Amino acid sequence: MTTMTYRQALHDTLAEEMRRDDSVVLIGEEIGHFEGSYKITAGLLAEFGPTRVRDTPIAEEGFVGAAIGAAMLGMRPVVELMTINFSLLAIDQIVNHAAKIHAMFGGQVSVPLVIRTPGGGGQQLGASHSQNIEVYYAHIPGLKVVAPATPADAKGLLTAAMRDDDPVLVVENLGLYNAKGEVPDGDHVLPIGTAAVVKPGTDITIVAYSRALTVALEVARDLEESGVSAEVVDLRSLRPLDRGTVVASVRKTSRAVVLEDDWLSYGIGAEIAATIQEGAFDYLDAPVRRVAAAEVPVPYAKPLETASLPDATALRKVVGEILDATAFSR
Amino acid sequence: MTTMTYRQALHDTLAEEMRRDDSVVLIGEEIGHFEGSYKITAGLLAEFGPTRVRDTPIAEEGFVGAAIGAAMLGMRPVVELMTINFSLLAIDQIVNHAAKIHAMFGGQVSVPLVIRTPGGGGQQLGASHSQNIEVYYAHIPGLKVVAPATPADAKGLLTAAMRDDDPVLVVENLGLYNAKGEVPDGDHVLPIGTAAVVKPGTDITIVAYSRALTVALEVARDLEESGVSAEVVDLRSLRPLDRGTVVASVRKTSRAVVLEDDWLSYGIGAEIAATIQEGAFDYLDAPVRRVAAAEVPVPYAKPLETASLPDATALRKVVGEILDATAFSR
Amino acid sequence: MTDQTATRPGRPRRGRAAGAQEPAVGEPGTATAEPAVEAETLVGYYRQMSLIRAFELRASEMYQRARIGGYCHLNLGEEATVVGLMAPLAPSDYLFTTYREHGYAIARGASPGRVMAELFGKRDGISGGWGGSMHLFDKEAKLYGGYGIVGGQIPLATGAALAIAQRNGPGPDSPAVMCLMGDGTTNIGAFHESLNLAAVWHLPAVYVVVNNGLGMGTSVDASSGEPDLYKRGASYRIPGARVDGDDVVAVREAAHAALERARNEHQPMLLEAVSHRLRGHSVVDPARYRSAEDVEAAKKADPVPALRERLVASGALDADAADRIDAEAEAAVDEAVVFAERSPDPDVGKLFSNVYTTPVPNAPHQLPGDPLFAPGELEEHVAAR
Amino acid sequence: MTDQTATRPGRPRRGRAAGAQEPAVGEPGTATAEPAVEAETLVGYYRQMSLIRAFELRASEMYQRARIGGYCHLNLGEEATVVGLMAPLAPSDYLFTTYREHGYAIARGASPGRVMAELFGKRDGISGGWGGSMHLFDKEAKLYGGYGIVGGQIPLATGAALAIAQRNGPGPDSPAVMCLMGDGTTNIGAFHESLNLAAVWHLPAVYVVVNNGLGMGTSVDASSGEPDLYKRGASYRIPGARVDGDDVVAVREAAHAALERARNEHQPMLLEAVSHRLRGHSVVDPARYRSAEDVEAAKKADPVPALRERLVASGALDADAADRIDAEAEAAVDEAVVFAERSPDPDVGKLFSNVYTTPVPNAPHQLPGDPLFAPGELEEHVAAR
Ligand SMILES: Cc1ncc(C[n+]2csc(CCOP(=O)(O)OP(=O)(O)O)c2C)c(N)n1
Ligand SMILES: Cc1ncc(C[n+]2csc(CCOP(=O)(O)OP(=O)(O)O)c2C)c(N)n1
Ligand SMILES: [Mg+2]
Ligand SMILES: [Mg+2]
Repeated sequence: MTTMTYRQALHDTLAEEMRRDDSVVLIGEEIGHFEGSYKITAGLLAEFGPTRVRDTPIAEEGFVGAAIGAAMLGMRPVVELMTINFSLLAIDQIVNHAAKIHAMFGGQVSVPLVIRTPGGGGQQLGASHSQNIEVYYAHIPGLKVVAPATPADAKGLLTAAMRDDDPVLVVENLGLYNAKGEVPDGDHVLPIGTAAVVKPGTDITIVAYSRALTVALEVARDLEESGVSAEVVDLRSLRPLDRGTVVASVRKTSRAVVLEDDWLSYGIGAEIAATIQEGAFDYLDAPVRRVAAAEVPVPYAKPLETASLPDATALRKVVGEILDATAFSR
Repeated sequence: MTTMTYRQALHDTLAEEMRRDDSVVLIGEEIGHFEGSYKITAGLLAEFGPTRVRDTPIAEEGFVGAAIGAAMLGMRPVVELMTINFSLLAIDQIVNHAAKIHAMFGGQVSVPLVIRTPGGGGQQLGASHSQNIEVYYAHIPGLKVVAPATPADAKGLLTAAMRDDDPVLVVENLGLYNAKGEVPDGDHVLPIGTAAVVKPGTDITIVAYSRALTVALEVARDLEESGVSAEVVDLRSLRPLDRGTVVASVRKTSRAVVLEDDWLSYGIGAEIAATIQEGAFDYLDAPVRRVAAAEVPVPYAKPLETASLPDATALRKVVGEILDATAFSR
Repeated sequence: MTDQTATRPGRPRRGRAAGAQEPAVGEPGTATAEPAVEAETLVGYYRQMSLIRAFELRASEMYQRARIGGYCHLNLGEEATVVGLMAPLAPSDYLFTTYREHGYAIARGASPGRVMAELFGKRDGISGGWGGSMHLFDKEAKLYGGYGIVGGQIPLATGAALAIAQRNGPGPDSPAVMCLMGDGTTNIGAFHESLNLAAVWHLPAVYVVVNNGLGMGTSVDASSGEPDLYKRGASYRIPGARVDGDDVVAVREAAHAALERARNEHQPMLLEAVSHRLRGHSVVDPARYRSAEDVEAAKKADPVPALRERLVASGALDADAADRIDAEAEAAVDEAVVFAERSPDPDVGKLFSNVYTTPVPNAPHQLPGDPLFAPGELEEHVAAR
Repeated sequence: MTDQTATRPGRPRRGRAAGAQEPAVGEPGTATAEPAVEAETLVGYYRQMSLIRAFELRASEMYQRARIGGYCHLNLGEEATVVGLMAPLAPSDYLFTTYREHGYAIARGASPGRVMAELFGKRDGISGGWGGSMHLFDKEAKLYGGYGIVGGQIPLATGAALAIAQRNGPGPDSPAVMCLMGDGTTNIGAFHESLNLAAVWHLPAVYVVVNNGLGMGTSVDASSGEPDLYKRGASYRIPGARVDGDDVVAVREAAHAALERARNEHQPMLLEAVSHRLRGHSVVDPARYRSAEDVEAAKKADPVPALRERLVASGALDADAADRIDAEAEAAVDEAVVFAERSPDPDVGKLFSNVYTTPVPNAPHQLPGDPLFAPGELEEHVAAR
């Protein structure tokens, strides 16, 4: 184990896999010369040269599509999209092409492509730069979507994504790049499609992923001190979704809340709540609640932005309401 | 009341509003000279001329964005996107611009824009041409999204959309264009943001929208004959979502199923199920079920396509399962 | 711009009058007496064109008879362009096409039976019945897909060229990529982004605009600020050439030159073939928006009878031999239909087999109406924890 | 291409050597003695440039002091381009900009205080605190927004020009639209689609590429197949011109010509202003990737001291007067900061007021953690049925 940042874990994983497999190429805006908007790729141009670390013009549809085409010929491109907001410029290539090519052509060709991109609000970047629209990709058959919440998972899931023969979207988070944690040395691969119980508990299940997991764990620790045993489930993978792990947890705790950074209506949490009520109907003591962003274009001004985004306080409040509604005695 | 097709209702509404308000302009591919891919705009070029019925080059991002810009200056553009699949080429303009411009600039300017576009599978159009991705737009604050299921609603909701000062997406459906129904004469405006109980009932609530409503009503009629009183709720508006009408229905019936043409995971039905379990928790006798498309890129071959899409048989089966699970005696 | 090997365009164009640079090089394919070896080759081209013609007419008929569903776009009128483009393409080269592609698949060597079976949505279809008319794919023939999203194929083809450049240096052995698109498609963003990438990355890609004069019902003049489409590489310093798409040899020569350059120099090229669409945009389009003259002009330019007449006139073929070729084409298409009819439906039990290449846990497999959890599944899960 | 009123570019370019057509018209702004009226105007320009310089330096400082959040991109080095572009823009014209836009807002007449307040996220900010540095909007000044998505403003500006064309015939009274973009932005699809629309629809739009040589860290040569960016209108027959962006008068003249053409003929134009970025891409970028020469060249070309020197040399301004102008700029910026500091935060209670213009039932209004239904809401609903 080595303690490092989420950024470093991503960086090292890219470097490791590039050393291991020379069909891996990195493609994206400002990833080489500039060393990456968020410096994930710092130093890689120097080590691997400009054909394996390709700076692109500003042309998301073009270079994402080019990465798909290169993948169809057996390259293993890893694309960096500067933020998930800009993925909307390339979504036709991702959804109408990368996700469909294997099936639409009867299984003749694969698209071993990784797209890495950070979501995340709370940085005062304004409405068009603060979105968490991972649900767009999670909805699409043919894609795989993971959202690591810790440095160790960043390594484990990015490695899995890079070794997978299908298009995988790796949703990172601006608010996590500097987060530190222990990372296993050597090969570390987490299976895409599995969630994890990251903190066991008996009284309530908190479901989260990506940055929200950090908040969920913080609240769970506080709850522990006040005599509430919260189980925290990290989804890790949004497609495929590991419904079983979530439902099994709620069958045990009888209470559930989802913490998510995206907008409430039609967000990730909607699917989680729908799943839980179907899979744990007879076990639930109260409705599944969702703590999500207010449904406004994210404002720039700090007080407005703060008011619109979910946080530990909101989660604590909702946990309290669920416990009260179920007459939980603390 | 006049009986007409859904296509005719859309056509007449466009013509009516264009006569009423000369700031209305139609913009889209093949809407003029070709008279529309699905002939909604047939004859309008002849009546209104080429500046009010603008054929465009194939450039979805460009002409949708241009419509937004024109709307910012007070025009009232109605864009036709040939199918919702192609909206992915323009989604950056819709989500990152149209939806945000009013809020992001502090309320100084509005975007009175309508985008009309059909979804719909089941026409053997293959994976990239058969999607129902309305959830992409329903998720976005700043947009309004309606999905009329009948000719009358097509008129009522398109009229409302064209008189609204915000960007409104009108989701039509390839499978509905030839559907006939009675349409109120004269002014007919349905409020955006409201659902409707289109068939009252007491035993189970079927929630649907767009083409699926037709199937829901067919099944409800059959159920009636076998002694089951199904209430059918047409969502009509996906954003804002009229949660109250849905929940009130389920509080009465205690059972609910959603029929939707999109993919199951993270689809429209997820939000409906999440809403019902929160709003009618103590009233529900069984989990809310969803009948949705199989999670595969939609195949071309008819038997595969049919297997992948939801239909009356699947809905009937699920209604039966819910009734059985709740010991409903027929 | 250099490398302009264009010949006369097929019809008068706004661009001509506007002071555009005129193409430099001569007009191949206008001679009336064919040298022996070329004659044989030409007969071969005629055979291919006749086969494509017969195939497309039959496809139209089969569509009317509801054997084919969805959208169906034909190469009728474009046969000389199709065959001329495919002739110089090496087996190691990659082809990316649009949804208007039956002819390309056949000219590239796919069996008409497997193409027809795909249109019928059958198991032996070239894409296993998953793609249909718009989505033909044949890995062996390096036909890397027909695509239904206008412009969607252009970034993909560019990426294929990137993969080649990543592995091969330029030279006679380097594969190249040919990317087809329609005239209307040059107006979409993906065209711009892709050609620019090909230029700055020095990719072995030949972008071919099959200019049939129409994008559905819209003319080139109405849709393109620069209607001389071969000049639209200027924004990327990509040389352009225009060729008469009704002249199979001219098309072949132009494509050959572009492919050689792509191979030997790893530089992209933009080739415009001026062609015609004999019928509607797709089989269900009656094309009422077309003027009588336009339709007449297209008929007049029809490259299939034109090549036949030329071959007969030059003595390369007598009328009987020509009839025989046409009859063989018909027979091949008869056979294709029989093959397609007899091929079984795809296996509904394999509905989920093509979603992913690498299996992962929890991949969804519910059919519509299935519960989220199979009976017992959750209990197992709880027990396993 | 016609209408090339370009002057020397600011730096040697690959394009120069490659046989590109050289711009035709002379080199305004190189004279050393100014006619009296022009001198006064020039002093006015200097006043604006000095104000923008002071504002941007202060913005950078305020960012370091955490008074400003998010991304913050400065016009440092581009002041002559900014002021030259804004000078001929009529009050009835519309301006669409990028996220690098403080200077434009100020030159267009917005008060520095309201711009600074926006950067501070305050209620009196030009966008009410909702937009921040990247999203300035001033309806009165017809500054129709700064946009953070690269290229996102280009279709919007095109649509504004469409609205104008829909309402006004061409002529001296027609408004025009100016759409700004960076050099790197010419590579994105929206550029292509929009310029093509402007061409086929004959729109009164002037597209201006502010070529500061870099898109973040990427050079024009590395990103653009045709690095002579003003030539990229060729794909649409849109004439292009290049101008020395360090020369405020040259920029003004070129912009004036383009705007007049847009107004009088309802025809688009592509104008490239060759400029410099003095610092990093945004205030947090140390720009380590830049070569010492590049940084040196940018410094040398700095248009603010250059204009000052020129005015002092020509006698239009003495050093004291120049100092006074700079001091006034500082004072104005001091005032702007005070104004911004004193302005209240936006009202959190109005979080939902800007989502829609037309109110509709059931618009969501939950804060994070709120239940879906307010207490009693559902009961009311059931009762109402
Ligand atoms: C992005 C997108 N927009 C619109 C369409 C609908 N569409 C299909 S073909 C076509 C016209 C294409 O014209 P052209 O490029 O000239 O090719 P042709 O059909 O003439 O071969 C259009 C608009 C589409 N498939 N994809
Ligand atoms: C679609 C999109 N892709 C990427 C970015 C990130 N980005 C912001 S500015 C920029 C560089 C733009 O360069 P240029 O057009 O030259 O303008 P400049 O910043 O030099 O003024 C990039 C890549 C973005 N905002 N939007
Ligand atoms: Mg065409
Ligand atoms: Mg720049």
